[in-house]
Amino acid sequence: MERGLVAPGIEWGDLAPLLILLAGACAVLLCGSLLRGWSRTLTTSLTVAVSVSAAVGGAVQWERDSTVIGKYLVSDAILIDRFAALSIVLICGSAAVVALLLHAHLAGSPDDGVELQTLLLTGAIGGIVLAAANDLIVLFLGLEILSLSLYLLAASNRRREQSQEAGLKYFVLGGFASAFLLYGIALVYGATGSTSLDMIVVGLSGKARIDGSDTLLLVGIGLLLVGFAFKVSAAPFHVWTPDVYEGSPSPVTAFMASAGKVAAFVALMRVLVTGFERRVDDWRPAVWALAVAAVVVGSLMAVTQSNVKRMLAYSSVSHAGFVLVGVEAASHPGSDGLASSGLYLVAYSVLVLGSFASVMVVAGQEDSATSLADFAGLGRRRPALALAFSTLLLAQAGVPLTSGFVAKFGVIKSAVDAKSYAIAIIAMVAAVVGAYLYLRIMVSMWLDEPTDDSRPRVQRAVAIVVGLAVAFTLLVGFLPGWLLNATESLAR
Amino acid sequence: MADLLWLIPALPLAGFLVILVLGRRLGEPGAGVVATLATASSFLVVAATYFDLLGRPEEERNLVLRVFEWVPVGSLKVDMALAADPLSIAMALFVTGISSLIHLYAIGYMKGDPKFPKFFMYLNLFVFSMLMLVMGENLLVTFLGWEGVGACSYFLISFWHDRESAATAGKKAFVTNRVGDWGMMVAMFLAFSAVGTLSYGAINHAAEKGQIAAVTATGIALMLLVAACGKSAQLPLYLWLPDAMEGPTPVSALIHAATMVTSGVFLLTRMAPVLDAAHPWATDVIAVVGAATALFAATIAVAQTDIKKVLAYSTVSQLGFMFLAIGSGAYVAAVFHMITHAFFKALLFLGSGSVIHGMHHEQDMRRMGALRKVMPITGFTFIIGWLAIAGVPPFAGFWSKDEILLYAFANNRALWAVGMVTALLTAYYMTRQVVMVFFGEARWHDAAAAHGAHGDHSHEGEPHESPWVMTAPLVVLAALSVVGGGMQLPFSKSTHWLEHWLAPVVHGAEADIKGTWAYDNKWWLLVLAILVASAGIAASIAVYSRGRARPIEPTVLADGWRYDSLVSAVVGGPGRAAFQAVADADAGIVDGAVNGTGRVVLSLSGLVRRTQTGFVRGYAAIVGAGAVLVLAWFLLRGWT
Amino acid sequence: MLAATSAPVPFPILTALVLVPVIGASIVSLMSTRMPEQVKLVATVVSVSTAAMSLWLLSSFDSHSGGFQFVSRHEWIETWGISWHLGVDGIALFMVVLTGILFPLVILGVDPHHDEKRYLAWLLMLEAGVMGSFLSLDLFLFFVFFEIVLVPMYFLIGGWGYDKRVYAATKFFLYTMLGSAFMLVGIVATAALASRDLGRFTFDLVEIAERSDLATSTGRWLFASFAVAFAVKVPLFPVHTWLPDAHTQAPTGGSVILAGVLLKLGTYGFLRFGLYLFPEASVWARPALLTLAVIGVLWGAIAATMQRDLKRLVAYSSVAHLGFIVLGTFAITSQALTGSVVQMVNHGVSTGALFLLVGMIYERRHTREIAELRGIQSVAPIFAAAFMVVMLSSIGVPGLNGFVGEFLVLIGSFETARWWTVVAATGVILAALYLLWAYQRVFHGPVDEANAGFGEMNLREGSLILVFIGIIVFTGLYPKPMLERIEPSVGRLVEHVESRTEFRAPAGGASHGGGG
Amino acid sequence: MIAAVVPTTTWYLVLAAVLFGIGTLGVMVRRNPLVMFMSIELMLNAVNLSFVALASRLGDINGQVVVFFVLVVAAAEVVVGLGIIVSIMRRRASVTADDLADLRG
Repeated sequence: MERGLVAPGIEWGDLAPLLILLAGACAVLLCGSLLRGWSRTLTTSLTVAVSVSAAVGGAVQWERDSTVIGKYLVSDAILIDRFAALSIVLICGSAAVVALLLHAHLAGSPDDGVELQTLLLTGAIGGIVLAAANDLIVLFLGLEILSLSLYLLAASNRRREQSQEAGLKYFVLGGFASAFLLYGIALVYGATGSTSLDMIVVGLSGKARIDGSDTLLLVGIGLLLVGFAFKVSAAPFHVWTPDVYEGSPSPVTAFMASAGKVAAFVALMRVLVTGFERRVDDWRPAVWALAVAAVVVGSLMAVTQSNVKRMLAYSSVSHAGFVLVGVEAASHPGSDGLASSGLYLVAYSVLVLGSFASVMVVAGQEDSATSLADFAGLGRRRPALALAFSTLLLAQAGVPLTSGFVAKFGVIKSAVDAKSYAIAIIAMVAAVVGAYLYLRIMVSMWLDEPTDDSRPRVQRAVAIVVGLAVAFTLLVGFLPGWLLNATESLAR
Repeated sequence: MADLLWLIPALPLAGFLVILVLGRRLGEPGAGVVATLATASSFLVVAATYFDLLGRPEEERNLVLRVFEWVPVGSLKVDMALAADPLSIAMALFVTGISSLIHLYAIGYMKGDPKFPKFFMYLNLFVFSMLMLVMGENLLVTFLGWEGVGACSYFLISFWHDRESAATAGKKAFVTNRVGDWGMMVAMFLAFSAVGTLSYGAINHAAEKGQIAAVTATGIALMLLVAACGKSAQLPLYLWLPDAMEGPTPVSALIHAATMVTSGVFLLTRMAPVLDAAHPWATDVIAVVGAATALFAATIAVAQTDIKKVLAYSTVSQLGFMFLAIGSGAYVAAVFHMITHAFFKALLFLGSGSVIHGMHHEQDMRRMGALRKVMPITGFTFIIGWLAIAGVPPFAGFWSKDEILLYAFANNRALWAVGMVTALLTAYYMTRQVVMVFFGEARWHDAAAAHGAHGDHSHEGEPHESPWVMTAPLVVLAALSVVGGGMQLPFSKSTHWLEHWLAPVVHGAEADIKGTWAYDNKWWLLVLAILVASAGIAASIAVYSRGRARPIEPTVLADGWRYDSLVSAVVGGPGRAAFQAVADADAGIVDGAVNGTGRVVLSLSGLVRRTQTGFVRGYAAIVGAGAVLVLAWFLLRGWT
Repeated sequence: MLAATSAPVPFPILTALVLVPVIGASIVSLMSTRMPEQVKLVATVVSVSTAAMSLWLLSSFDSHSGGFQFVSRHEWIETWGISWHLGVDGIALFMVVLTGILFPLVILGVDPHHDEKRYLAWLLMLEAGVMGSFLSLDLFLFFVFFEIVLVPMYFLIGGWGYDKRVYAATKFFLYTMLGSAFMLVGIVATAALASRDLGRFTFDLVEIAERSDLATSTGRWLFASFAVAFAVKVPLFPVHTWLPDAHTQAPTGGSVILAGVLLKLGTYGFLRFGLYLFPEASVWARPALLTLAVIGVLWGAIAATMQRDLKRLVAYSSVAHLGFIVLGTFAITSQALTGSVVQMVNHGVSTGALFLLVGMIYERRHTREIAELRGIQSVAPIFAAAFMVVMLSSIGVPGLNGFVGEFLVLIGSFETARWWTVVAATGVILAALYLLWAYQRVFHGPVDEANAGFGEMNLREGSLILVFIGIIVFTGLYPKPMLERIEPSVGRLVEHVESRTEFRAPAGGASHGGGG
Repeated sequence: MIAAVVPTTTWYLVLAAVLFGIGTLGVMVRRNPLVMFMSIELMLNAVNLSFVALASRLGDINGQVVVFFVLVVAAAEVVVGLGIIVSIMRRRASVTADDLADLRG
């Protein structure tokens, strides 16, 4: 202590994914802006390469960390455990995919996508930090890095005013929400005397209640919950989701819905389930309410939409609700709720990536043709695409033999194991209501007469993405064993 | 012999199949010939069986042939089995016999009908079913025949299905019979749950051993009564029979006079031991139903102008007599009357058919008259039938009816009185018919003219005698109607031939009523019956032939006490409305709830959507509100 | 011993029954649209071979054992204790055979008019799903099939149906899905709670049913969650209203399959996952379910009487018939249960044939309005005759298949549910009423010019219907081969229930025999 | 004679809470994106205040260090936020947040 400030030891090796991404971001930015004749293709391929290698790094850490305890880095500011490793893989994977989508998205526009790809990578960095943070402040920083990139990405389509509107809305509300989060951090800090999760656990372990500042702690938890709920877009903090999802460029939406959600959820689980394990009884009912609100509101509001992007936005709300059902289950002793939530996140991110990729194709050059009518007769115009999209939709609806069903089943299973029957039933019923929306999309694709016989252009990049998504969906649907074994280890 | 029993139903069935497959090729009269031969040969087999049984000691007169296991499930073992005992053989004899005659007759009657082969196909199928009915070893096989004859009667009533009236009549017959079938089913269920089997032998044995609780037996008896009321057209289910006259006349003769309609009586006789095991009031109910129906139908017959409708109502009335007999424990008498009735009623129907045929499908008796000159054979035979049914000795009907009345008197004098009145009316309306059709002055010239006006049958309207294929059966049946009574004569024990024959299965000998006043004075009753019959005849002649008094034919009788119209009013009015109400409830309430839920969800969704104003500050407000809620909860936790 | 009684056979026939259609479907969907007849050929070959396998199953089925035969069991998702566990007993056997026979008939006999390739692909998918549901001995597996069936059916109705097809298809999908939502929770809960007794987490039906014993109240809740799903599927009054819409709007082939096999998933579910899995709860719920069943019998019949659309009429008649089946199921006597199974098959055959005939009428007249049709018997006697036979079997005239099942159900139910049976039996009267009335209006009466051109049955249609009539007559006259295969399994089921509850099914007469 | 009132940490916390509340209200009620944005800054600073206060109460340096992070983040937000707003301004002259309600429902 009297030796004053000691620089924390930094395990560069373990930070590899982050560093790769960081370096990659800089590289993309520099090459893009300095080198002559640096083409969009090169930008994209570089981004993809970077993200993929980062993902590989994550995978390696996953494998190495079979002892599921995790590894503390940078003086316990960051914890790379299986959850973190999983989110690294997911986030970077999603980044790679979105890079491809962005490439397709920018086809024909002067923009060479340097800024977008850069922001994508920084966003990925933020996501990873958020997911791996073991200290609330680091968590906040990660959140902000992610959010700031997303704000810009959302507003990035200068040709569409809606894109800018989405950017602004997301920005204002996002800042608003992170203020809550930060305030929560402050109060928790005040109550426990530290911002490090481990310290907090220690601080809470001894006594049931912290004399004097217990209320401080509880309110802090509450504010944190609000902040997270906003990020994962759980009702009633979902209000931004439909507008932003609809307004943003489809690839960006895909990134938000996959990487953004994953990071936020992992952080949420880390803080609540690990950090405030001692206070489960305090936050469980709140999470319960949020979960129910999310599944109900999400499905309910989706059914009357007429814009597919918006529909998917609302459905993402109800999916968030399902993950929260898993979290609620996790709050009961000896539950595998975390595992099923993780499983759900994996399944859902892939689904949503594929779905938005399909939407992107139909949306066309201006990225604006996303109304239900624009999908009419897709089954005739682009049978393969329509079939793939239908598969993804059915999966989201939770039809068996798809990853979506396995995920739902897992969550419901955890809830039932934890004896939270009510929430399980509510969620399933809501899912039925929600199914109506997927049916509507399929009806317009297969049963409605096409308004025009234009066959939307399917670029190779997108085709690959959709194909992979469908393959994964069915693979997990038929043989979920391996994924289950993997995620099982998440529940410590 | 037993192993040949299957031939009895198999032959008509074969006939049916043959005509089914190559009916068109057979054409006319081929199909008719095949059918007739099939039935006739079946008759021969029955006859052979009869003599075979005759050659055995009484207690061995019960052959059973198990063709195959039909419905074996757990404790329920039902075989497709045929039984040849005195009762079933007696039934089979007259069924096949009369059927053969009617088949022959139909060859002539259906001459030139485009669907000639189909007609005989149905007839053979009917005979097959009827034989299954009477020869079934257990209730289920009987039920097979029971429904079979019902279906055939449906086909044959609506044989000329492009006539709406015929189609409706057929449907009416089937549905009404279905009510009876319900009764029979429930009776079977009761029997099974009480005895654990459906075979007649076992059930009746148990009943005689008193192993069936009286209440159960009563239940079975009443359910059987419901069944019988359906098939045998008793109150309140008789409605379908008069309408059934829409069918070709041979059908009316065979199905709706001689055979099918008697199967209710047969069933009750079959299950006689169970009836005896029931509370006594059960049989009284049967007797009352019978008597009531007899009188009711007779009154209606008085005012009918359609030659077939008269016979139809008289059939209902005569069936009532048989039920009266059953209810009075006179099973033998019931069977006796069933057989004689089969003879003379078939004769009368065929006669009327011959008349209709000769009159070019004219059925209104008011357009007939003095026909005995133009169609002597028909006239002569018809008159014999008339004497038989009117209860004039020594014709068949007299003996059987008298025996029934004897038992009725012994059992319940009120019912006997009803029976006597009915007998009077029977004599009256039958005489009326004979007079209107065969005597008086010929009214058929204007009939023909009227027809000319109608346009159909534009050829000469002269009535003519029917061909031999039609008259020959008439003659045979007439002969039977004369001597038929001989099978059971009241003079001495030895002359109760039918009774002796049926003894092993059907008891109910005169011995039962020994000692009653009726038994001691049965001769007086006999004389009284003769007087009543002649009174009826005389009155009728006075009215319709001599014109001494104006005929009493109130319209209320003409349309059957408006019972039919009342029922159809109820069914077509409130009944239909109720059904419609259910259908509407299904669409409105039950399904409405479903669609309503959907609508509610949608409107809710629309409502919640309102919150999505698009204004950032609005969203901020919602987030803020949510935050307040969450914080409120945690503060609450903080307090406590 | 209690569980799978027969050793696995070398050739995994049951797995094949499920997979062959799947493979067929994929082949069909991969083929080119430009060669329709080859596509049709493939579909036919696949479905026929499936039928052949199901018949082989029928012939080589050991009719003396009531246990599960041809069992094939492979771990699928160990983590959750889920296995690919297929087996067939006397109850499932005939469902499988029915499925196997109906599909080729539909594929051969009904012409979808457009997009035949996709139509056939969906049809084969459907067959696989149905087969799977009937064969599964694993709760999870069953649910998967039970649910997956919705998708092909949804597309069949929506894609090849009539004018209100989307509405009907969506209603069908959501309604059924809502039912299974509860069942899913129930399934998981069952496995979770049973795992306490079994010591391991498994979805294996036989294991749970035979070895676990759930607390009474728990069992009842779980049963309820299953019952909802099955009640909707059957469909039981008052959750039946998706059926008329689905039936009326579905293409002929769809209706045949829907009535023939899909509805049976519900009744079969009640037998296999109601009585077998929750004996106590089933006995407890008897009064309610019996009452609903009887109401269904009458309600369906009455509603059918007043229908103006011939197809809708047949649909409502299904509601009535299925009511009989449920009545028999919850009467829990060997006769009634056997009757239920027989009736499942019969209803599939008779109603399936009726839908085919109605479809033929529609092909000719492009209307199903009863009021539009008249006097057809005069112009098409053979057609009318075929309709008549099928109709009589549906009415339940002895000598035809319909009677055997109905009679067994009623006589069996009378033992344990006397008054319900007496009331239900009146449904027999109503059945005659609505069918004969419809028949009269459609086939009888003088033919008007609109119907004068009504074409007589052609060879293809004739031979198709002839198959049905053959089954109808044979089953009606000689049901023994069927009964003797069903009965052992049913007997086992009854014992299973009795061994776990106070309930006792009187053996006919024994209870009252000699009663004074 | 009035006793000197010594401000305790709680006072600062309350003040911070009040500021935070004001900021929240600002976001909720104001139409001008810039002002909304300033309100958010106010909220962040309120949090900063409470951090400092709590840090001093706990006698722990971390809390005060945090403030710097927050300031940096806030600054970053300024850049991003202004960027977006400017790019919108480019399209239309005077812009209130309510004019951007194309996405709704």
